[in-house]
Amino acid sequence: MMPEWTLLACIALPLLTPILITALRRWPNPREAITLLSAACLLLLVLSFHDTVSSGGRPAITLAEPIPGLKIGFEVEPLGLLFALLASFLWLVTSVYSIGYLRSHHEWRQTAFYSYFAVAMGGVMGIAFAGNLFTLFIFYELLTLSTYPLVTHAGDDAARESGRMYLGYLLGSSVMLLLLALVWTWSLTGTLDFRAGGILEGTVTPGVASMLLVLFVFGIGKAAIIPFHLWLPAAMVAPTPVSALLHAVAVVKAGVFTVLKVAIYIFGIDFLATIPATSWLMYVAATGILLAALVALRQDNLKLRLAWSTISQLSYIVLCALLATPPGMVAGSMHMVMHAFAKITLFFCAGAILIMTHKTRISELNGIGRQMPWTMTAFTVGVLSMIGVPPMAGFISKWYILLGSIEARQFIAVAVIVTSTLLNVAYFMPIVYAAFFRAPDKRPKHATSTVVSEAPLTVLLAITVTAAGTIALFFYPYTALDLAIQTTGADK
Amino acid sequence: MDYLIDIVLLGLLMITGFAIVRMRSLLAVAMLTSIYSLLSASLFVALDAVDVALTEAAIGAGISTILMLATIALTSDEEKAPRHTPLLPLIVVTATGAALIYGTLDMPHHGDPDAPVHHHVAPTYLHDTPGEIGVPNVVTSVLASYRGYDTLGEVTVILTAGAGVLALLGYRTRRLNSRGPGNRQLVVLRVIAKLFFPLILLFALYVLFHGDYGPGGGFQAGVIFATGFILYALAFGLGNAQRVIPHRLLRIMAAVGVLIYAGVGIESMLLGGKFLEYRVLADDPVTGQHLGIMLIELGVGITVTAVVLIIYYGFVSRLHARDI
Amino acid sequence: MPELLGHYNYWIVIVLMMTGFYTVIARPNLIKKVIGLFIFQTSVFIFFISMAKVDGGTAPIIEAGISVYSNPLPHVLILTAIVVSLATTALGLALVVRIREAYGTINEDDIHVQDEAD
Amino acid sequence: MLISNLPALQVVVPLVSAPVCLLLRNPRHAWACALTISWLVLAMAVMMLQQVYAVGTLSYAIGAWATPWGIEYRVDMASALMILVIAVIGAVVMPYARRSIEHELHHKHASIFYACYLLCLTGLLGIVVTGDAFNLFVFLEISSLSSYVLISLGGSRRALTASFQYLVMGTLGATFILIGIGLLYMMTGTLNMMDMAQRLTGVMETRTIRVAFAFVTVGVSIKLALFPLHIWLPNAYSFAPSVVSAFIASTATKVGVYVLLRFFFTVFGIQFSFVDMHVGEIMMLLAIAAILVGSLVAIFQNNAKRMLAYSSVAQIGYVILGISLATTAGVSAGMIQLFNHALIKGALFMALGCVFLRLGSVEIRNMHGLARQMPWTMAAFVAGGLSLIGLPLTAGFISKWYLVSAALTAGYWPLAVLVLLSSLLALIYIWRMVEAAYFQVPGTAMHAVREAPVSMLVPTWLLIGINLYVGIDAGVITDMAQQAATTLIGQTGQ
Repeated sequence: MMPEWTLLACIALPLLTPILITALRRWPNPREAITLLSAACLLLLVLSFHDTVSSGGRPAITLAEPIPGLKIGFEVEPLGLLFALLASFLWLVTSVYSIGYLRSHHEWRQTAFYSYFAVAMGGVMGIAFAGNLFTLFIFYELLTLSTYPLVTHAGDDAARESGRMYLGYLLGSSVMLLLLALVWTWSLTGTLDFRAGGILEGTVTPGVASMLLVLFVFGIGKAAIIPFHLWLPAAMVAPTPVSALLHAVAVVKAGVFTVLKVAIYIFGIDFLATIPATSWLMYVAATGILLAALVALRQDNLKLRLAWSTISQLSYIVLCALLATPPGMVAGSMHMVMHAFAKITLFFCAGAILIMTHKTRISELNGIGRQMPWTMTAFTVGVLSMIGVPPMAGFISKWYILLGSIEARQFIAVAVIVTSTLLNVAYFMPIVYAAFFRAPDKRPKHATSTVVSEAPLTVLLAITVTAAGTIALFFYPYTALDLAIQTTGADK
Repeated sequence: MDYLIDIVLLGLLMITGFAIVRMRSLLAVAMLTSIYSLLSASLFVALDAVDVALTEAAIGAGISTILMLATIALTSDEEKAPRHTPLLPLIVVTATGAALIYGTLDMPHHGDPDAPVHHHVAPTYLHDTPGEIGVPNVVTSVLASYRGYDTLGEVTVILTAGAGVLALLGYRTRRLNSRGPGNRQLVVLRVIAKLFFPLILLFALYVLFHGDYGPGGGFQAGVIFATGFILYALAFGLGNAQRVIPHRLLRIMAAVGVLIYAGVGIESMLLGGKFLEYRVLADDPVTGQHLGIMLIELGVGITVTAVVLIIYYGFVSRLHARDI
Repeated sequence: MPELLGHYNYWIVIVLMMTGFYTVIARPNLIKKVIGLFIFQTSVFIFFISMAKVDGGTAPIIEAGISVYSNPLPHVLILTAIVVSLATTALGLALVVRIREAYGTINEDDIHVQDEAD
Repeated sequence: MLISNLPALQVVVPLVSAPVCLLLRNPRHAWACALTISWLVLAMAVMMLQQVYAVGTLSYAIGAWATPWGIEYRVDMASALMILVIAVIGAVVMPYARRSIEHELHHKHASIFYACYLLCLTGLLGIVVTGDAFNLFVFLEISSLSSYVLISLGGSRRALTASFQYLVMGTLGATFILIGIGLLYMMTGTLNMMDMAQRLTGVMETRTIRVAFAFVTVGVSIKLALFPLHIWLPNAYSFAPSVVSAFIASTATKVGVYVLLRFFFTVFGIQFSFVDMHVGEIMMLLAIAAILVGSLVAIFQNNAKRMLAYSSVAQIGYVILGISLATTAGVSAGMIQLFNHALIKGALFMALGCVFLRLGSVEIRNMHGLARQMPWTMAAFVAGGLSLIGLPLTAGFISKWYLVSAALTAGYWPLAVLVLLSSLLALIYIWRMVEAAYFQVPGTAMHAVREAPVSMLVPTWLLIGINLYVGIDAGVITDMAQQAATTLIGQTGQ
């Protein structure tokens, strides 16, 4: 098959899957089979690019050009491939998890759930393979819109309220700031193509470039930079698989991915380093890391604590991008992958706890490790990775981040990362401690009725895969690392 | 002398205008409006606009007044005082008026023969009409030929109004009293109406076909024609008038008049000319112009008659339907 | 006429126009509004006809021995405009009749109150 | 014969068919007549556009009288584009009209309705094609009077008051325009617009011309519902029959904008309008107010048609905003927005017409769960709504894009922010509908509601289709708009 067709198939496959899912809405098993099949196919399709890209190939295709200089087109490049690999692999795992989760939780509107989920993945693929900023923007908005029904899945007033906030923040920031930045860039340069070395250098003054950078960084609301972060806790009303894949991986990573893409291909690393706003924004990101971690410390709801932790971790990646050095970009790309595996594991575990015990609060989790040992072991793996303890994936990326910061002589960044690691320990370790070392609460009401057991098989399977992945990436990070290095053109 | 008439008429117009604003009895206001219209028609005569004067008298003072009276009869005569102090309107009006007066400061003087208006387009009409169109009345030649397309638009406007009144008021035939008002006091009116009816129609035809030579034309004729029927309806009742000229016929007439007009235009296109290029209608260009003007004046007359009657029937049939 | 009074005609016409305009926007009675429009429009007609006048001219009907005619073009325009004004008046009054039937009043303020209550 | 007389036929054909329609008493026949004519008009509009592309500006002397003595029809790119807008909307609305009119109007009014629709079409086309200032007034009155009638045919009694209010304001506007034309004629002695533009150069400095300019501007602003002269619009759009809302909302105010462009650029010229009279600054302020007020008020409406009406006030603001920049980019952005907004609003009002047909109401609170009963209609509404917000791949995005870029290029970055901010306000009011229709639990009465008939859905989706197509391939529209803007601004040099 021609690589161009493969490329189109990568976008079209998840977008067309809902048709089959809807057609099979009366037969749950074939319906779920379609989702799994589609996810597996997508993973294979994305994988098929790996050799081409690592040998320097850049399959590309242009579909239309609504306005001169604004193309709808796709191109596979290393960073995008890395993101696509990550998302498609985790989609497959999450699909497995969703089956167990939704069935044992007796969720309604499961067909709609799978359909929108697939569309959202289409959006992610579009973002990953977008050949220019305009195409990226289209799929960015598609991702927002397709995840809205997933956030409001519960259908009650609280869900609708959160949905409004979700949509308001994401569409608001993207239309007000990101779109403005797009138009501005286009009117300055006449193009929005992603080009190695950027397109802005030489056409704008540092002042305008600073304005643009501010618009981009804050406009990409999905990266959840403070103060555009409140949508993420609000989105936690969604069912757990949504929180796990979309709000720990796909959506938020789409945000930081966009930041990285803009930094590398629109501004260009060298030009970015000369812009006055870069360092200023880096301090904003650094502040965000610490503030979000402090807020996470105070959350009792497990999913909310994870969400705030995500906000904090996303700022790591933005900070890396703003270091404006090749090692910084590599560190950011690596953290995008490593954090994804750890965080999705954590969410999977939170979901498993929810369906088995109907508990959402951390203060209720005493002794849960004895009832669900497998789940909580995986949880511990995730936590250790978040903190950056070897032999977990998180160690690798944190290592690169620190290395990058030191190389860029940004010692404030170093200090922030060290502090935040301590905060990580502070907000994650108590959960693990309580789960394994505290005695379960004596609750006469429930004691007789509920006998808590381990989660369903599919759920456990998914958890195991991601936890194993977290460890495996410590020992074999090279695929990701190669792609990340190839993106920036830096030496090892 | 001219100026004296001018000033007197304008003064009267001002007095009438202020009275219209102040008066609360709508009936009186309607009559004053009619007077206002008549006064302006007189002023038009003084200003050499005889065609316009005839039209203003027929339409403004005549038909419009009848419509206002009918409306007052259908609604109410009294005007309530406004609830708000009309401060904002006063400001708006003063500002607008001041702007206009500011604008007059650079205008050519009234009656100035050197004003640009009299020097670019208009002299050509006066100069060329005898040769190109062959009618002495330049207003007719401009109306029907040089700017004949405006007149087609104007007939269309009238048709629109007719359609609008048809849609809004319709025509209530069911409860219509065919005997007409039985009041004996109407005997005098009826005798006079019988006497005048044919004369009015005759006069209308005169105005229609004499429009080339003197003041008049399709509009004036149509209105006068319709006035004849209105007089008849007043004297003998709407039912009888409707027997002479039924409502369904009016709808057809209104449409046919426009079609005649536009048809002349299309015919001239078919004959290889431009739209409304009358000179291709006959071998001789001037004859063609004559033919064209006559046909379109006929079209105008038919539509105007029909629409004025449609409007009148619409209002008055409602009045009858309510009385019974 | 003396220089100063060269525009008196227009000034009076402007006052007349504003009389009509004021009636339209200040009076809540719908019939009065239509009458206001009528006065406004008629005054504009006077304005047009005034500009057509040529001192010492006659009506623009060609006759032997006369060389100065008033300008026929504004006359033609106003003939059209008069008909437009009739159309507007007729339509406006028809609407007033229907509004009265639907609301029982032709006072704008009362109608507004009824609409608010809906 | 056809090609050489095309400019005249474009207007005469619907004009002649209107009385014919009035004579056809059977609603079906009248509809068939109006439908045929609408399609014919579209065909002619396309031919005319080709002509303009091929030979440039067309000039047609009616009655073969040379300008400036006779009336000239003059079609340049701006008029051709405008004609296309009107013709497309007419051609799409008519097939839709049959079921909607059967439902909303008494059958005895049907033929009058179609006749008035054709008259309105005639009037709008006439305004655009003509090159004569007074002829413009006449056709303006044809379109206005017929729209008063069309609006008054809406079922409720408020349709009557809406129509009356429009009549009063519209007539005031028309009379203002008439005064303006009178003053212009007084100083130039001509009524032909091109001729007028040339002869104005000598008298540009007079106070009379300044006043003429002001009166024409105010008069036209009433017609195009520029804030704060828009107060007739919300009622007129909300209470008119659905077909009329769709048709008038997407054509009438646009033609008003066109008239404004003609006077600003062709007659008075850019130097006088924008430099001497500072109309750009005034228009910009009013446009900003229109955008903010229109969008904000729309958010608080409970009636969906009224909501769209206020949104129209805001959208007209965008068009004026583009024009007020007085740059080629700005004017062409205005023209693009004009075209796209016609497509969007037409489609949205048509979708609401479908809702009204089945639901008997367009109150948002009655629409809970409607999407399940009328999936196609609501999908059309959502697609149109996204376009109104200006999300990518829709026509609305294209116009926003050009508008923002024009504002940035002209150095007005707060305007760019404003345009985007108001997109968010659009998001809020559109989302209220979406939330009600998709994410609320339907009431019991909802189960009886069926999907709208195909004859109404197909035209609605056709407009949506064009909308999406423009979003993907805007080249044709933007080319035309840019040419039109260049023509308009270029004329100023004369």
